Amino acid sequence: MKLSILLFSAAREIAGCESFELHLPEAATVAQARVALLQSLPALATRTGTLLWAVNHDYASDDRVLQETDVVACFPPVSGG
Amino acid sequence: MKLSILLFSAAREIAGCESFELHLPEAATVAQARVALLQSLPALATRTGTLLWAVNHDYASDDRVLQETDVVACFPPVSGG
Amino acid sequence: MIELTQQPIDFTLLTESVRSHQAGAVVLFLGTVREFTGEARTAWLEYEAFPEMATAAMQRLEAEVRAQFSVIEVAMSHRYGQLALGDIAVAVVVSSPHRAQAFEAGRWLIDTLKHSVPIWKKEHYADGRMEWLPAEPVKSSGAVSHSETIDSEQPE
Amino acid sequence: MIELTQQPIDFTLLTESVRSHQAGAVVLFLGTVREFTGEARTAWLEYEAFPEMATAAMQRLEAEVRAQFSVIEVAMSHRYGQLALGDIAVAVVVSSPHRAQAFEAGRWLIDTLKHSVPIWKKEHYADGRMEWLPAEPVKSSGAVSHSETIDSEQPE
Repeated sequence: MKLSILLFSAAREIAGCESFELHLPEAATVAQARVALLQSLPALATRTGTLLWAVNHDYASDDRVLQETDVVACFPPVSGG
Repeated sequence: MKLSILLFSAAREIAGCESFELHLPEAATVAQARVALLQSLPALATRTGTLLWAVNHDYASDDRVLQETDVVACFPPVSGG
Repeated sequence: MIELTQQPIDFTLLTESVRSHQAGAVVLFLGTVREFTGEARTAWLEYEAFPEMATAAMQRLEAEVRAQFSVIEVAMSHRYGQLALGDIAVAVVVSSPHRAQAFEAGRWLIDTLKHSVPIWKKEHYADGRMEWLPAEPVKSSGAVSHSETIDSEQPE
Repeated sequence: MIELTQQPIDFTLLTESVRSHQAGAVVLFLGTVREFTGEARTAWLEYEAFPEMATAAMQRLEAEVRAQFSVIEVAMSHRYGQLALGDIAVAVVVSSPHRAQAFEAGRWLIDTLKHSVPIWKKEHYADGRMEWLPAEPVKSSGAVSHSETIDSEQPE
């Protein structure tokens, strides 16, 4: 399946784009999406801290199974307020 | 010396006046003023709780020595806010 | 900014008065007239003040909060006279570089104000009864400078 | 009232929205842009948001604060875009029957908001440097519902 990963903050700047398209097996997990994203954009691993993932506007853990219709986002720890 | 004691809240209502004049020996203390006030207005003792005293707009303890020029006030525990 | 007033409290003005480029945090507390206390229904409240001493007491509170907390600016206002349901009786506001100190200073300020500023509240209930309210019990957080006087006199 | 906005935050409107005859206490927190952090001098700040998720996260926070504290009304607003020194970046306000709960709920709300709402802050310093700020360390008070996710990811 094709998934478009929304990127924010330093992740967006390092990637140079607001979203990045991944090709993943059906029923891939967040952990698999993380590996695929970092293989495509290795600078993300070296130049940001741990990246958080969100699915459909809520935080998701590594074992969350993804669907093609999900809104998936990846970003550094938040620092608002 | 003559001292006019300002009264507030329930103390004012029970006394029926906003200040009460006491005749005290020179260098009388707050403790002596308290005794004199309660002798003149015994209802204060039975119908209010402990009365606080202030001299010149700050709280005063029982051993505070009074002067004729002091602004002296007597009132129940505060309940603002 | 310290105010004792018979007019409605302008909390916007009070809050603006403490804002600063040095501050990362502002905490405002408003005490408002509540309708129900358990089963008892309040119709309106009457606040009586000893104005000269109340103003002096609030000035002492400002000095104490500046000495004990890293606050940048402090403002407080207490209203007296007749207040309706929902009216603001008291407002305190502090600014600080960081939020932990702003919350602590704001909490200390309202707790201490309630135990030290000579203002009294008379409840007028919906059923026609009225009573002068007793003082709040002093909590350990209310470390008033004249605490010996207050603590020994206060019901607990 | 929950708001994510690029316009200045109207804290007066936000505060009025939580006032109630049931409330004896209102606590408002403002986070404002501070000029100095140690020696470092800020020129301005840029806040980036993931708007749909930030709004959803604030709605979850409102439900959590209502479940955990006896609050009557809750309102919060976060601004994003370019902010100048002294500007209000975030405002949270709660009303409660009594002040202890209002302070606790307000403190919990801002602590938890800072660790859970997807907004990021980029410092632009007076000397021309710029950097995305790291997250605040999670304190024990910030009991986020998704705390397992957050705590394990956050630098301490």
